[in-house]
Amino acid sequence: MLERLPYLAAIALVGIGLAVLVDDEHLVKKVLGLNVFQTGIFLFFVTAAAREGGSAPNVAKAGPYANPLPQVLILTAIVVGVSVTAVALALLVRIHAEYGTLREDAVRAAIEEGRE
Amino acid sequence: MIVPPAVFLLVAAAVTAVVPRRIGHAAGVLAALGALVVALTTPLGTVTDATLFGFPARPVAVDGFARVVGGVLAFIAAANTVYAYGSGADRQETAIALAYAGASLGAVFAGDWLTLVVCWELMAVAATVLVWRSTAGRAGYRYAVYHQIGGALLIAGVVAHYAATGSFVYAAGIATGLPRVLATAGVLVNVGMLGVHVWIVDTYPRPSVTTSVVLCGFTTKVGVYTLVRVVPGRNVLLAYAGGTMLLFGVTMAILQTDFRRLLSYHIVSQVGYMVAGVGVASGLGYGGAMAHLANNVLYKTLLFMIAGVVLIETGTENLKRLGGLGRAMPATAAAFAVAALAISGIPGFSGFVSKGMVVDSVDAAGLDALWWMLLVGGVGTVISFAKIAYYAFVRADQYGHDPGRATPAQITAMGGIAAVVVGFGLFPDLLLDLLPAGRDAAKVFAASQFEKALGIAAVGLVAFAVLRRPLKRITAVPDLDSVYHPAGAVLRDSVVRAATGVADTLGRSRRSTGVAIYRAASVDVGRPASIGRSVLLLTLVAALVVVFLLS
Amino acid sequence: MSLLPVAVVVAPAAAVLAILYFRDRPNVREAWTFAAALATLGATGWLARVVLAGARPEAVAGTYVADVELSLRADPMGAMFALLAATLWLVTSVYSVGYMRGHDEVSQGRYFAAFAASIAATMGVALAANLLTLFVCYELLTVATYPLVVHSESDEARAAGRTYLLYTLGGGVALLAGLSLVYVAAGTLSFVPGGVGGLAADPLLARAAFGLLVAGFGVKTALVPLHTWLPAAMVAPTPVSGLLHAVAVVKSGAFGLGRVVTHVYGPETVADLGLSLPLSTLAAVTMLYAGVVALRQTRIKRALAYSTVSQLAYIALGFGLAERTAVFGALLHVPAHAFMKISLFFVAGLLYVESGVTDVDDMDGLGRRHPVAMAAFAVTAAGLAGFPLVAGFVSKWYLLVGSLRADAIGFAAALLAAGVLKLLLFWPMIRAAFFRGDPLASGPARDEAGRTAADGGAPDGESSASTAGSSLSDRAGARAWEAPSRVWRESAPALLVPVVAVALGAIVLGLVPDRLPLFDLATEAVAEVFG
Amino acid sequence: MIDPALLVAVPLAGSALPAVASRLRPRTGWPLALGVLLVQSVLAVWVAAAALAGDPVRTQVAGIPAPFGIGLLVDALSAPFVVLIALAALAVLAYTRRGGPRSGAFYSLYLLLIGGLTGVCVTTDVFNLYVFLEISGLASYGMVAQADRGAAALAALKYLLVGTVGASLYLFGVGYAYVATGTLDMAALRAALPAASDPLALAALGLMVLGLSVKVALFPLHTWKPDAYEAAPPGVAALLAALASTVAAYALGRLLLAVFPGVAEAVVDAALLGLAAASIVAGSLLAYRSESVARLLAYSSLAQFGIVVVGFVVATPTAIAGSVVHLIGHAVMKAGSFLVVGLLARTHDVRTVAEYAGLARRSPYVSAGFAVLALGLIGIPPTVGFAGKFYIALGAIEAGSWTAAALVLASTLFGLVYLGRVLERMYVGEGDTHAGPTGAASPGMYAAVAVAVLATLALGGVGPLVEGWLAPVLDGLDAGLAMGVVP
Repeated sequence: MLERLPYLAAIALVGIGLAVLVDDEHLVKKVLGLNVFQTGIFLFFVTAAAREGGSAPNVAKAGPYANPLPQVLILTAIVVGVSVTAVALALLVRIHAEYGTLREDAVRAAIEEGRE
Repeated sequence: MIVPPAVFLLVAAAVTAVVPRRIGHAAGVLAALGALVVALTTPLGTVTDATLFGFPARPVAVDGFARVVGGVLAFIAAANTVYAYGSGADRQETAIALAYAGASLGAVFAGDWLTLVVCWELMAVAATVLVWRSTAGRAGYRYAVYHQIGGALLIAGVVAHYAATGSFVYAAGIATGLPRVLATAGVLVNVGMLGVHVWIVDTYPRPSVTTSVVLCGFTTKVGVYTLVRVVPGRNVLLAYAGGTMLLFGVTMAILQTDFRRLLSYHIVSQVGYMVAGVGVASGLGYGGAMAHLANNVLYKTLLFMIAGVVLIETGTENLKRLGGLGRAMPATAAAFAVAALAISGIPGFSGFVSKGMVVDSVDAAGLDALWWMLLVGGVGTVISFAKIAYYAFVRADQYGHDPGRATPAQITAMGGIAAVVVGFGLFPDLLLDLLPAGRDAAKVFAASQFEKALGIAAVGLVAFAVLRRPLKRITAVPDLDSVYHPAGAVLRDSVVRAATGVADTLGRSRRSTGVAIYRAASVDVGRPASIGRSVLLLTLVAALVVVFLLS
Repeated sequence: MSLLPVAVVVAPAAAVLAILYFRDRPNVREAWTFAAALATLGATGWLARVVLAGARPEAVAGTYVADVELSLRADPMGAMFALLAATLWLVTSVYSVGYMRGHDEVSQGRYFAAFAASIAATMGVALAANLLTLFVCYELLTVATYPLVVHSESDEARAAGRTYLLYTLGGGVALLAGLSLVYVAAGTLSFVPGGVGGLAADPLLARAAFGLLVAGFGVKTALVPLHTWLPAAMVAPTPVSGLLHAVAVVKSGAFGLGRVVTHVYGPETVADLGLSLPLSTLAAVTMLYAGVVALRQTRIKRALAYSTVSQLAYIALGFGLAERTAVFGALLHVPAHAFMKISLFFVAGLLYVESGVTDVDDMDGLGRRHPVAMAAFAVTAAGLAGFPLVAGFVSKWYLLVGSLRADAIGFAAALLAAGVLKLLLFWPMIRAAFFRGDPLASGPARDEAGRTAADGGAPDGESSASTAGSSLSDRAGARAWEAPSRVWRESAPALLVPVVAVALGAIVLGLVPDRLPLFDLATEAVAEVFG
Repeated sequence: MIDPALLVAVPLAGSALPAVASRLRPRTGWPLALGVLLVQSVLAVWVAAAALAGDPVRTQVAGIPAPFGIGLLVDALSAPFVVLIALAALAVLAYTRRGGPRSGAFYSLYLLLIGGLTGVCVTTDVFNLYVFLEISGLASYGMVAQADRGAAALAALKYLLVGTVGASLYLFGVGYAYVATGTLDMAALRAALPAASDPLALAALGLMVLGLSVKVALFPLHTWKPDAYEAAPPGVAALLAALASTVAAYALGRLLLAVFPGVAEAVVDAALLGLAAASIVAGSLLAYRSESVARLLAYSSLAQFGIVVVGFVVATPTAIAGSVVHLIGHAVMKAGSFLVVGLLARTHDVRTVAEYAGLARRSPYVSAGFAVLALGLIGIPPTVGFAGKFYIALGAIEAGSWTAAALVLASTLFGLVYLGRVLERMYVGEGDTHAGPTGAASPGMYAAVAVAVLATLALGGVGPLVEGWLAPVLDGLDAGLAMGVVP
């Protein structure tokens, strides 16, 4: 059971992230939700790489090693995630400058108003 | 290779339509006489083979029957043109009449079914146009419908014949079975068989007088002639149908008070004689039928001409409102006398000979009941013409008519026909020698014929004397058309309504389906889905996929 | 590889560009139309000669999709259709000029361009060497004719245009599905006289494909219940209705149907698969249904449209019977109906332009105002009803013979009944035009003396007087008939000359059809298919 | 022989140039981007020609062999897309000289996008695919936001959030695949997967397909698309319409064909067919109800990609060829349509269907171009739109998938309904609510439209060619070999 815990945590993080994405009107929180969601996935990968009694994959040390490949991949994914977050935040800044609010419903209302 | 007689008339028709009236009519007469000459001089057995619409055909084939019928029709076309000239017909009408006659001659001299059908339909068209030109109301329309239906049946029969035999050229009639049934039915429409005879009495009394004159001679007679081609051989049913036509036509004729309508019923009755002869199908029967056909064309046309003159000069053709014409219009009265005696079968006039031949052929065939029917029919004929004679010519005028005389051209036309009627009556060999059959068996001037004829005449006259008063009280007599025409209208309207109703319903259902789809499409369009909703949808689908795949 | 078929298609196509370029200079523009029409006719005539001499010129543009080539090939059937379309295009061009100018129509440049494009597409349909090429041209024809349908840009026209596109492109979808099935089943889409063979291997598939193809071509052939676009499309200018809806568009559908029966499935396969009866029945139902519905139309053009629906079913019936003579009749009915119907439409348009008449009820007395045009109308209407010596009789005759040879007496009866329905439709119009509202028509009073019942009743003495009067008025009126005719004053020559030309064409087709190349081509086509 | 890595490296490396250079000297972004893209185009054509002429062109980055190293491959399936990306980028670039945003950053994003998309096309590694997907995604989020209007920022954010969730789901799937097989190389995965038909493989398949479906924008995962396309600058909308979903659909097809065939085929096929059907129907209906033409075109993409997916689901050689043809054709036509929309918005200030009324009179040539593109989208022969649909329908019939065939064929009518609406407005009837021209357009803008229109017509007969190219690859597929494995 214990070794499954990280998987459950991953699922939980994914769920929490999605819930925030779906339910919260605040755009910043949506971005945060996205981050939580992604973190859940990263956790999943890293967990998959873990190995009972394994150590860091340092060739100088003796095995067994944790699988290094997922870790490398997640490193890349984290970079991607950070970039995405950066772009998202940039967009948020622009939205705030334009509409003075970061609530999606308010922004939409403003856009609708502008159209009419 | 001969010039088909029809061509004379068709060319004349085209000419008459455009040249001045007098020249046109003259051309018409000349053309008709030319056709007559060709018809009479062309050797029997002459045929012309050609290709029609890609089919081998025989547009012209001269045999005995064709010669007689064609000759008499050509002659009558000439007389009609003269009469039309004298009765104020315009050149257009005469042109169409010539075309009509031309088509009839084409049908008579046709040597194959395809040519026949072509001419048959042309006759229908020409006659329809003639009727329309001077008939208001829907009678002309009905005329067209009757003939289109008849034509369609004939076409069906002919085509079926071709499908069965692979040839259109005349051989031994239409192939038996369905083709013959169809073709016979089609021809009988034109013949005016009892039951479909209504178009005759519906149409012929209505148009202008010249049109009636033209119409009365051709369509039914070509029908009878064609019947011989379609159903060769003895056909008792047909013979009795002829007898029935005779009795029915005569009875209805007696009850009429309208001059031309009375004559129209007599077309039915006279055609009955011919059909009886065709049904008997002996040499005598055919000979009698054809001879009667020729004679009937002559005197029936003459009668319509007389009715026309009377109508033009007095302004009415209601027998109850006529009188004294015998003195006022002597030439016309004389012509009437000839025609009436001829149709009544009085010796010395043409009807006597041919009617006798038909009656004898029936006797020889042993059809006793039919024989009696023919005799009774003869009596009826006498009664109805006695009626006309009495009311229009004999009794004194009570209505102050001041009729003028017939025009010279009218008199010429009537006189010419009357002369032929008398000629054929006195010298029947003139006619009978032309016929291929029946001459030998005909006992033309046998004593028995005289007895019968005179007996019939006597009975008829007595009967008229007795019946005159009762007949006065009878006014309009309904015929089958009082059922057909309303029924036809109801049928047409209901079919049209039903069909368009189906279309309307389909259209409505299509529209409502369209509206429903449109409404369905308008869900979820008003404003773009929010981010939350988008992700929710995505999550739901993901959940579905996971559940679906892992279960 | 021959350039001749290409030339036939390219000539009108090239005209499209020229016409568009000169769209604002009417005379130059129309000169291009005529030049292209003449060139097309010349090329087509030459093509017909070559084909009759036994050659089958072919042009391949390369593989298009799958293993199917985009290619043209002139065979007798195609050459016949092409020749017909080219002939009538020339006539219609003259008429169009008269109509469009006489009526001051808008967007004439677009009109003539779309017209030429439609002809180009029709030529493609005619000369297509395989089902796919035919389909491509068939779709292009739809697109090319759309501007013509919506020409007036009124709401009604737009609605009609939508209906038109939905129906015809919907038909195109069915067609595409059908040809895909054929391709899968037979491995080829080429036209082979007598059928490609191998289709009967999977009867279910073959039947489904046939159904789809019939539905696809049936839309343009206006088989019930796919016909409603045709009456709706009558909002188009009359020359359009004439050429496109009596000739190019609808005949493309009928032609396609013929190709399917004779060159894809082959008559034998059609019969073996039991497809003949359903198609023929559908055609017969269409024939009668449209004939009946036509009776209730109040617009002349709509009535003509329904009559077209009915007439096209003749052709469909002929192909459906898949019998030698019937197919020949169907082929012959293509030009026959084209000449007759275009003549009727031309007259309808002439009446509209010159007298403003669009309704059947307003035709009273038109025969006096437009004697020549109405005579043409009467003659060709009689032809449609199946009267001899006009084109319709001959083809109908062959159809009748064919249906009886196929032992299908019921269909023969349907053909004849349809003829009677045509009569019910046209006779009142002709009668009204010539014999009503006309002071010289004799005896109008006879039945109008309060005796409407007299329509069915017996005449009595009351009304006799007027008959005599009629005769007298004949005499008086004779003078008017003698008056100089106003033949050449009844309408603009650009309208009347085409009317006379096509009506004469219909008569020639009815008198001596076997002297015409169309007849020879049809004979050849049938010989090719049936061996 | 050229290294396919260059195809990715050139635009990615080049993407730094405009941003930097335009700091130093304004207005240098466009020429630089043009230069990079010209090089890219030459490379793409060269590589593609080599791939199509003979064997696939492949490389291992840094020489590490599969299954550990990163493999790049240009074969007959990817070659057309590599070329398409390069050429479409060039054409749209011509358009953006005047029409699009002109900042240096924009051109950097532009090149980044091209690099990312090319990467998606050439990689043989499912994780790399994720990375390239996200690179192109990031670039496109940024580009959508380049429009002046504030709405663009929200649309971009929505695009970003939904797109990232989709990509993350894909990544999740990649994780499962790795757990199941221990490899990320496509060929190796293919070899390992049939043995591992356990829940892990199924989850991997489901999540990867789902993630890509978001990028393809199948209904109901499409919601980012209309907003983004409507809000984006016209050039961007055209580029995205041409490439973004197209490349995602290519990736989806590649996965289905090269990695997952045989894994829960019936279920996946049914599910994808359902999604495709929903896309075709719903996309058409939504398009029909759209007032904005750009939005209408975006919804139309739902329907069109539905058709493409049908082709990949049917997966006979004919159908696959059809999907490829349709992807290319759709890219050309849809990009062209968006270019026209942008052009007309600029020259006549019209954006909605109602405002398009009577445009054919005021702007006949552009309208005619749009008409051709629209007819292509509907699927009228002889345009390329017809060819793709025909192949897919033919393939579906060959495979006996009657539903699929009916769907594809019926989509023509749906297309008629929503595009016919626009065409009718443009061509029939007046409605001159807007006065004369309001802005000028550059020759480059017209040229780009003209290229799209001509390509729509010229590509009509490309079918047999594509079929021929794909035949060797698909033969290998039939023989049970992983795609991209040179036997």
